[in-house]
Parts: sequence; structure tokens; C-alpha cells
Amino acid sequence: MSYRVGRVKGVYAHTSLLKSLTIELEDDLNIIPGQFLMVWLPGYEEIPLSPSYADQNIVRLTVKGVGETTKRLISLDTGDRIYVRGPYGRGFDLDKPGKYLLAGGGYGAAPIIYSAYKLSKLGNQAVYVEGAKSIKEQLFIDEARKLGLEAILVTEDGSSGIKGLITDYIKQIIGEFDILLGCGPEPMLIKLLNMCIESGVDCQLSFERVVKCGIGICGSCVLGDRGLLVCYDGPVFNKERLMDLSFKEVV
Amino acid sequence: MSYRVGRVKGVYAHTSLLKSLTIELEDDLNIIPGQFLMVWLPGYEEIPLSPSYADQNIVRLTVKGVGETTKRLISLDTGDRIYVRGPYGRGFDLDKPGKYLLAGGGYGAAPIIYSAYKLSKLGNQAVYVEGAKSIKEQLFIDEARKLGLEAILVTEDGSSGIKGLITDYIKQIIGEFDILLGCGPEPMLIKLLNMCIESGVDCQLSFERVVKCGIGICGSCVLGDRGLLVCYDGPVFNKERLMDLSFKEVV
Amino acid sequence: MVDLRVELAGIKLSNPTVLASGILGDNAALLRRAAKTGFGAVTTKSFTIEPREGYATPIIAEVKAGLLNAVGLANPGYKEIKDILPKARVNGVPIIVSLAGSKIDEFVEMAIYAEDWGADIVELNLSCPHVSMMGMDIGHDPAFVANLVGELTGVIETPVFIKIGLTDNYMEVVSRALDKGAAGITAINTVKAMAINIYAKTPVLSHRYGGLSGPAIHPIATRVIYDIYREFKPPIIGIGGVEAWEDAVEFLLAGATAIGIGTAVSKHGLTISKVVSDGIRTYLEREGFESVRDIIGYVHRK
Amino acid sequence: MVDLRVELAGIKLSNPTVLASGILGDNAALLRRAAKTGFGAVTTKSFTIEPREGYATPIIAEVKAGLLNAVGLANPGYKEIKDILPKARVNGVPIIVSLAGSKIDEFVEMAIYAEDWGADIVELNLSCPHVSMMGMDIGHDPAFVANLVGELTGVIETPVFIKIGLTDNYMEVVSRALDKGAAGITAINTVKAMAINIYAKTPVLSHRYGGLSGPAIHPIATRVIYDIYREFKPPIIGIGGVEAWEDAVEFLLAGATAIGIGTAVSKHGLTISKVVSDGIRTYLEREGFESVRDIIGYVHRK
Ligand SMILES: Cc1cc2nc3c(=O)[nH]c(=O)nc-3n(C[C@H](O)[C@H](O)[C@H](O)COP(=O)(O)OP(=O)(O)OC[C@H]3O[C@@H](n4cnc5c(N)ncnc54)[C@H](O)[C@@H]3O)c2cc1C
Ligand SMILES: Cc1cc2nc3c(=O)[nH]c(=O)nc-3n(C[C@H](O)[C@H](O)[C@H](O)COP(=O)(O)OP(=O)(O)OC[C@H]3O[C@@H](n4cnc5c(N)ncnc54)[C@H](O)[C@@H]3O)c2cc1C
Ligand SMILES: Cc1cc2nc3c(=O)[nH]c(=O)nc-3n(C[C@H](O)[C@H](O)[C@H](O)COP(=O)(O)O)c2cc1C
Ligand SMILES: Cc1cc2nc3c(=O)[nH]c(=O)nc-3n(C[C@H](O)[C@H](O)[C@H](O)COP(=O)(O)O)c2cc1C
Ligand code: FES
Ligand code: FES
Repeated sequence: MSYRVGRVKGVYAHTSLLKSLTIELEDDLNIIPGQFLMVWLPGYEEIPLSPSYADQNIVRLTVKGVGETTKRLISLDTGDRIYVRGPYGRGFDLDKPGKYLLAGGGYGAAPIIYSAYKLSKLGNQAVYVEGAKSIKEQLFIDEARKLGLEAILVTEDGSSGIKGLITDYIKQIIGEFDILLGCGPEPMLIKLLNMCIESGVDCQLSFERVVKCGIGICGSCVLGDRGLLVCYDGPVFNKERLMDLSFKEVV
Repeated sequence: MSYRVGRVKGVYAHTSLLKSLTIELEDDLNIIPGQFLMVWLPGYEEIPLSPSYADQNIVRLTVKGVGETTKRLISLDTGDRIYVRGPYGRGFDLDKPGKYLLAGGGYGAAPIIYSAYKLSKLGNQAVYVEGAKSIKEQLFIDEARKLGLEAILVTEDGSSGIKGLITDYIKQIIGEFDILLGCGPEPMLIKLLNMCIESGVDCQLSFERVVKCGIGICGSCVLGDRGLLVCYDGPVFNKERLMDLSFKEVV
Repeated sequence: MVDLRVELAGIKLSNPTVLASGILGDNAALLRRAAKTGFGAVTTKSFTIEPREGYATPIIAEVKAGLLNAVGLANPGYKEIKDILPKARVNGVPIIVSLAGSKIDEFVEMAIYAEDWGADIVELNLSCPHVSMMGMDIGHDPAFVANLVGELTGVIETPVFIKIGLTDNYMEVVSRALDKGAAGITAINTVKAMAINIYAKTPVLSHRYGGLSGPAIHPIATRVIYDIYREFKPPIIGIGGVEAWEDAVEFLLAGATAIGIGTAVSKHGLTISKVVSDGIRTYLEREGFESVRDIIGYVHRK
Repeated sequence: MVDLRVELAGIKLSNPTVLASGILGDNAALLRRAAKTGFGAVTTKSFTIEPREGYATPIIAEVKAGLLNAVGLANPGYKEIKDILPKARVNGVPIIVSLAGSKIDEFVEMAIYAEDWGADIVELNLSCPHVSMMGMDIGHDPAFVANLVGELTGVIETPVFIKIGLTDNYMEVVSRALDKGAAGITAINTVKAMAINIYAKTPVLSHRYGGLSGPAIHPIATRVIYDIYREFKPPIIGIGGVEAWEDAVEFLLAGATAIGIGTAVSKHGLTISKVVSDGIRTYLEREGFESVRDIIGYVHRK
């Protein structure tokens, strides 16, 4: 059988539409930060999600209710079943030496905080920056601090931390870093990419496209005019790959 | 692909109808003495053969030309291809401590001499007895001696060694041994079994039936009224198993 | 303790596993051994009027996703049923007698004989893909099947199952057979296929064509079982690539009452029946069902 | 140096590997990438008159012996051919345009359009097993196929291939299509099947049914290719479970001129084309052949 069956062990509501589900699987799963799972709720669709934490048979999913399936997901209760296949795709390469700047926007902070766990285990230096609409939607600032990282919140409405867009803040500090890991809305990613090109900082960015098969066969997740596949070649792409693309669609 | 392709590396003619073919395979094969290979010559049938020697990617088959396929086999030349699948079945258990009596009749000496190789490697004490029609059909007496074993030839016509039937000779000496390994014509095996029952000596005997699938599914190789399968439960059966059977067919 | 018993047209099985036809099954000792090892029922090799030698070896070709066979309906002829059946019977395990023929007369003669010698179910092999004028060659014709089943249910009381393979019109065949009194459906037989050895540059099987079995056909069988149950809900012996209890449960949920096991016997031995029925038991317990009967066709209830 | 070039109805391929329809193929960038990675030809996703969203996810179910899919012929509609084809073309790699429809008119309209925009071959998908009124539903009818092919070969000059699946009467369909001028045969499409999740107790695919591909169907495809070559010797694009060069050689020996690769792209990436064509080259060298063309249909010569 291709699906692993998990049980919801706990639900943490960041807001009414943004929740973290801790899932217990029957067997251990080895997921690299940035890789994704295909998550199926029978009767609903199957969707890609990048865990915000994973260890042995525990996976934490941080989900924003944007449509039918994600809304159903965030309404799950402890004990409910959840079906996952994967992990799929390429995650972040955390073995590169240097000082890391971690940038997560919205639920895009999920694979970023998971990267923070791994980086702190590896003993790499990292600063965590999270962008959110307001303090209410802030996700992992406390967690990042508990990991011993400097953690900076940037809110659009200034309700906490630095006011503004995460990209504006990052522009100011990027020069101090060797490598940037980013995940979030596509306009944010494009800005980050351009910044990194200008400043000569290395980067790895996680992109979204509509993922249907998850295994590089249906073509639905194609990104850019070189035919990159988000589910197979990504979702995390490095700077060299991204520089090759023309992002007319979004810029 | 299920077949391994081998090349004939050498042919040794014991007689014009009884030959040993040394086969070189592309990969190593781990065969326990007494196990068999299904050997296919395209255009002919696929038949079961128990190697008379095997080491890494080398297998030696000792074949008596009795019908179309075996006759074709013994007419192969160096360089010819041969197709094998397996090994299948259960071989001799050579780990039991004690003094071994090895009894091979006709081409049945094949798995017996291969056992001799393994036993001498294991440092177990063993005496090799071979039964043949005449000196011309004698197979592995020299080889057994080179292994440092006492080796006795019993010929029906007395053209060499002891004259008579191998079973008559073994009857005289069986008391000196702890365990007998036997392979040969079925009447020989039945006599050996009865001898072992009477004298309290342990035994393992290799039986033949028409083997078609080799993988325990077609039922063609059934032995006895308990539904033992030569290809799956055998070809080597131990004393306990055999004592359960009624061998009306042959005795 | 959950209940594993099922009934196939009134015939009681202690658990849903069935030894599939052609697997070790033309010999009393082997059928007996299978029954003792834990199968809920055993099926004989398909018998024909005359004894058949079967094809020359190779009769088996191992492929990545399963097995090809072209045994060629080797069997000792139906008259042997008389010797085999009484000896094969043990612990009350039902015996399904499989029959293959090319004419209605042949089937009638054999079916009466099988009934006389104690067959619990008569299964008509209408789907062997590698013997001409038998099996698939006649089984894809709904009119023939309807006549055949009609004749047989007129002369014997033993439940008649038809064993189908993958054809375009299996739904019509099943529908006609059930109309004429078939007691149940066995699905599926092997799928016609071929394996070529690239060094020998020739088909492996002496008969060239063979029937594909094993994991390869499991999702096809699931579909066929699902279709038949959805439409007709007859007793179904689901067969095809079952090699673990999960595969068996899949068939049960799709609508099978019993689960035939063939190819997996080669990989796992006859104890596969125990492994599968134990697995079903644990599954039922964990999922909160009391009887295996509660999950038959379950996916259709949603 | 052995020669890997083959011709499909006059269309030259640098090597026999072909990207199968539906694999990454409704996007110019992906077709281009596949062509660059070493495929001898690439096939587009099947286009339909209207754009199709396809089915809801799950559209894929992984099974032991392969893959089930029910993409539902998702495609942007045939008018996109105009944008896709010119961008997809690279290094002279031929592009096969796959079309799916329910009526002859639809096929005619799309085929003319495909020809206008440079299709090297037009492939008629008469075998998709999971969309009603298209694919298999029409492709098993020899009369319809004969009419369809007759009409198309009357209006376009581009070679027309028909893509068949596993039906009872594929030999008749092929025969009628060739009679009416079909330039070649693509065989086979996926086989209708189902996977049920035993904990969810429901079919995995949102569409319930899907098409089985991968190693499971390889021996079935070998048989179909063998049959068609034996009888008609047309150019054949052999497809089904090719995931290693040995599988490709098997098809060539059975009679395929070119080798379609689908599911294996998921396991091995697009570089599978290189791996397969390199393997074929080494095989030919070792077995003493000068050209891949020397082994096409070789098993029939014995
Ligand atoms: C690699 C990857 C990782 C992701 N990780 C997370 C995560 O950790 N947390 C999280 O909340 N979301 C994540 N997403 C996004 C998430 O998959 C979508 O929000 C989800 O698919 C929407 O499904 P729905 O049925 O709820 O909404 P729908 O009603 O289907 O759509 C709502 C919105 O989501 C977009 N969308 C729909 N289907 C998909 C799809 N299959 N793939 C991508 N986008 C889609 C639509 O374009 C639309 O804008 C990730 C996406 C990708 C590609
Ligand atoms: C486990 C096992 C190991 C064997 N090892 C050897 C060996 O090392 N050397 C050797 O020379 N022979 C061995 N044999 C016997 C060998 O398999 C047969 O001699 C061979 O199958 C005959 O094939 P044929 O086509 O040449 O003769 P055929 O014309 O088919 O038959 C000639 C004789 O062989 C018997 N026979 C036919 N087919 C089979 C079959 N599939 N299995 C068993 N017997 C059959 C027939 O009953 C007949 O008596 C072994 C048999 C078994 C079961
Ligand atoms: C070696 C072999 C012999 C078979 N012989 C028969 C037969 O005589 N009659 C029959 O109805 N089915 C026969 N079958 C088909 C099986 O009963 C079964 O339907 C098929 O193998 C699919 O199940 P599996 O995947 O579990 O093997 C045979 C199958 C195999 C592998
Ligand atoms: C995801 C997917 C989508 C497919 N879409 C199409 C299609 O649009 N048109 C078509 O003719 N075949 C389609 N097919 C069938 C393939 O072209 C091919 O015939 C089949 O998958 C068998 O080959 P394989 O085993 O190499 O995958 C599709 C197959 C898959 C797996
Ligand atoms: S989602 Fe199908 S190719 Fe990426
Ligand atoms: S040869 Fe088929 S069961 Fe032993």
C-alpha cells in the first residue's frame, strides 16, 4: 500500500484558519526540511504540504485553510486519521557552511522552522525571520528562540516586531549572511531571489505550483520555461537553477 | 529477467553419455549442495539439475543423456550459452556434527561430491562411496581423494573397486557412521532409508520427480501421500520426513 | 474474537481463503495438505474429459511483477475425481472442483461425476488464456455461457460458479450466467501475456503465450470484483495477486466473499493461508468489526 | 559504432525511445526538456476539443506492480497546439501529437490543426480507460475506428498512428485501421483497474477507476506487440512498463520499431531515455548487430 496512515495527536490553533497538526505515523519517516508529503483526506482532495517539524514517526503539518481540503484538515480532531505518501521532492541543503538567513512568509514558515531545527542540530549559525500579516498570524518565533536562534518577526500591520514587508527588512540585513533559505508567497520569493543576485548571497527557495501527482509524471507543477518540476526538481531550487528562469509571470 | 545466462567454459566427457559441463555465469550464485537449478536450452526443455560443484560464478553440471534435453546438453561446446534459474529447493544440511557417509549412485553422485567439497571445508569427517555400472561410468572417485576423503568405488560389473551394488556395500559399513547423505536411483534410496531406520543412523536423501515449475506451484513433483514437493520441500528430505511416507510405488 | 466464517452459496468456509485452481491441485495428497494448512476451501486443478500432458517446459516464466504460466491444463482426466476427492477431504474443508471443456456435453458429464463424488462447488473454468477451444475461447461468449450454465443447473444441485477472466464483456457474461442460475463468480483468471528472453531471442514459454498472475493483476482483479459486486452482489471468489492479508482485505471491501490465492503459494508456501486469515482477523479487531462478513462489499456502502 | 536510428512511417528518430503520451506532455517547456534529454521522439498529452481540468486528486495511486492514474485527460484544449508545438521543437526531435475525441468531426478538426502546426505524427488515443465516450469507449469498435482512420488519412498527410489498449478485438481494430491507411500502431495504453485503501475503505482515485501502467502491464504489452507484428508488421511504438533497457529490447525483438516510456519517468527521471538507448547500444554491440533495425521483430524469424 502506498499511503501511510497517521493519527492526529494534537492540534494547535495559531488562528482559526491557521493550525498545526501533530501527526503520529505507524513507522518512521525520514523527511528533509523542504520536502513535502502528499496528504489525503478520503472524500476530499490530496494536497502537498511541507512539514514544519518531523522526527521519527512524528510529523507536524502547519496548514492554512484556503480551500475545501485545507479547511477540512484544520477541522480535524485528535484521533482522526490522515493519509500521507512521500516524502517527495528536493529539500534544503543544510550542509553548506556559512551563516544562514531563514526567511518564512505565512505558512511558508513551515519548512523554514523545520530547517531551523536541523541547522541548530548541525551547529550552523542562523537567524530566523518570519513575515506575517499581524501578530495573530505569527507562527514560530518562540520556537526559533527556544532553539537558541535570533528570531525576528516582521508584521505588515506593525502589531508586533518590525513593521513592514519581510522583504524590505531582509534587504537591510542580507549582506551579513552567506546563504538565504526562503519559503512564502511567490512575489516574496522573486524579491528575495533578486536581492540575492544583487548582493551575491547564495540562496535556496521553495516554490509552489499545483501539485497533482507528486512524482514527476503529470506535468501539472511545471515552473518556468526550462520545464522544471516543483514536485520532482523542487520544491526547493538553488540560485543557479532559478537564475536561468524568466519569471515574467510574477514580476 | 529471471534467467541468468551462462557460458560453457569446459566439457569433460566421463563417457559419451555422461559429461560434466563447467558453466561461467555473469554473477555469483550461492548454491547449497543438493539444491538444484532449472536449466533451459532454448528450443529444448527446461530441466532440473543438481550441480556437482559450484563456487562464486562457476557451476559444474554433471549430466547423463537420457532424453532430448540432456542429450543436447552433453553435446554443447565451449562458448555455448546456457540459461539457468534458481537455485531452488532444500539441499543437504552439512552442519550436523558427526561422521558422514556419502553415497552417490550414477549421476546422483553430483550433489554428493559437491557436498564432499563443503564438508571437507567445514572439517567434517566423511567417507565417499560411489556406485556405477562399470569403471567407465565412474565419476568423482579421484576428486574425492584429492579432497583427502576415503573414496570407495562400487561397480556392478566389478570392473574396478568393489563388485556389487552400492547398497550392499553400504549395509556392511553403515554402522560406523552418524549420518548418511544419499542421491541416486529411487530403489537405492529406499534401501538406504530402510537401512538407516534399522541401524539408527541419521540420513538425508535426495529424490527425483518430474519437476516442471521448480517453484512449488504446479504440483507435478509431488512425492508420497503427505503431499511433499520435491522442488520446494526437497529434493533433499531428512529421515523424519521420509519415515512418514509409504513408498508403495517403489518397494 | 472476531468471526472469520463465510458462506459461498450455502457452503461453509471456516475462513475466506481458498486455494486457487491449478495450484498444486490435481493430487489428493496436495489438496489434503492445503486443507490442513488452513485454507477455508481448496480448488482442484481444472479437469478435462481426457487426461492432458500439458505443455513442454518451460511452463513458467518469472517476470518483474508476477508470473507467467502455460501449464496447458495438465490433468489426469476427470475420471480421477473419483480417486482424488475422497482422499483429499479432511477436516470438512470444502472442495471446489474446477472443470474445463469445449462443449456443453463435456461439462455436463464432468459436473455430474464431480457431484457424485462429492464436489461442494463446481467451478467452470471459462477463462484459461492459453488453451485453444477451451477457457477464454469459449468464456467470452455470453450466449454460450448462458446455455452452459442453464444446462448444468438443470442437472446438478451442487452450486455452479463460473470463473471469468479479463474480457471486454465480463459484465454481460456474469449477468447471463447469474440469470441462468450460477451460484457465484470466481474472478479473475490469469491475463494472456508473453515474456521474451533477450539473449535467447525467443519467447520463454514453450507455448509462447502464458497467463499473467501475481501482483501485476491485483488492481485489475479489484476492478472486476468491484464491478460485479456493485451490479449483481453475487458470492464472489476474488483471485489475483493476493500475497498479503492487505490484498485480501482489499478484495473483501470490493465485494469478494472469499479470497483465492495462487502465485503467492510459490513465494510463501501453503502457510500463506494462515498468514492471510490471521491478518484479516487482526484487521477486523483493530477496525472494530465483529465478522469478516461485515466488510464484504463495504466500499459500496459509502 | 552501432546504429540506433529508426524510422516511423518515414519520420526519423535518432534512437528508438519515445516519451509516451500524458507524461509531462501538455507543456512546451517539458516537451522541450524531454527532447533535449535524449528521447528519439516526444508525444504530447492527448488534446481534446475543449480544455479539460481533469479529475480531482488523488489522480495517482501507487500499487505494488506499477501505477494507477486517472488524470482525466487534463489538457488545455487543442488550440494550444499552436503555442506549444513551435516552442517544444528542439534539435529536430519529432513531435507526436496525441488526440482524443468522441466524434470523427472532432478528430478531423484537431488533426488538421495539428498538421498545420507541424505535428510529425498524429496519434489517436483510442484507449484511455478512464474517460467515458472517449478512448477505450470508442476504440474497441472496429467499424468506428475504420471510419475514423479513413476520414483522417483522406484529409491529412501526416502519418496517423492509432493507440490501442487491451481489448478482446485489438487484432481486428488494428487490421481495419491499417487497411484504411493508418501508418502505424501504438500499443498499449493503460489497463483499467482499481486500488482500494483498506483503512479509508474507499477507492483511492477520486475517479475510482484508473489505468494501470508500469511493470504490471509489460508482459501484456509484449504479447500485443508480438501479435500485431506477427500478423501485420506495421511500424509499432511499443509501450508498457519499460523501465530498463532490457524491457526495451524485449519489445524490439517482439516487433516494436520504437519504445514508449511513461511511468518509469517518475522513478528514473527523463534521463531514462539515455539509460535505455545506451543499454540498447551495448546490447547490440555485444550480440553482434550493426543496427537496432536488425533486431526489430527478430523472434519471428526463428
Ligand atoms: C510543495 C508544497 C508545499 C506546501 N506546503 C504547505 C504547507 O505547509 N501548508 C499549507 O497550508 N499549504 C502548503 N502548500 C499549499 C497547499 O498545498 C494548498 O494550499 C492546497 O493544495 C490547497 O488545497 P485546498 O483544497 O484547500 O484549496 P483549493 O480550493 O484547491 O485551492 C485554494 C488555493 O490553493 C491553490 N492550490 C490548489 N491546489 C493546489 C495544489 N495541489 N498544489 C498547490 N496549490 C494548490 C489554488 O491555486 C488556490 O489558490 C504547499 C504547496 C506546495 C506545492
Ligand atoms: C532435483 C533434481 C536434480 C537432478 N539432477 C540431475 C543431475 O545432476 N544430472 C542429471 O543427469 N540428471 C539430473 N536430474 C534428472 C534430469 O532432470 C532428467 O534426466 C531430465 O529432466 C531428463 O530430460 P530429457 O529431456 O533429457 O529426457 P526426457 O525425454 O524428458 O525423459 C527421460 C527420462 O527422464 C525423466 N524426466 C523427464 N523430465 C523430467 C523432469 N522434469 N524432472 C525429472 N525427471 C524427468 C523421464 O521420466 C524419463 O525417465 C535431476 C532431477 C531432479 C528432479
Ligand atoms: C501454475 C498455474 C496454473 C493454473 N491453472 C489453472 C487451472 O487449471 N484452472 C483455472 O481456473 N485457473 C488456473 N490458474 C489461475 C489461478 O487459479 C488464478 O486465477 C490466477 O493465477 C490468479 O491468481 P494469483 O495471482 O493469486 O496467482 C493457474 C494459475 C497458475 C499460476
Ligand atoms: C499519468 C499518465 C497519464 C497518461 N495520459 C495519457 C494520455 O493522455 N494519452 C494517452 O494516449 N496515454 C496516456 N497515458 C498512457 C501512457 O502513454 C502509456 O501508454 C502507459 O502509461 C503505459 O506505459 P508505461 O507503463 O511506460 O507507463 C498516461 C499514462 C500515465 C501514467
Ligand atoms: S505534480 Fe505531477 S509532475 Fe509534479
Ligand atoms: S515442479 Fe511444480 S510444484 Fe514442484
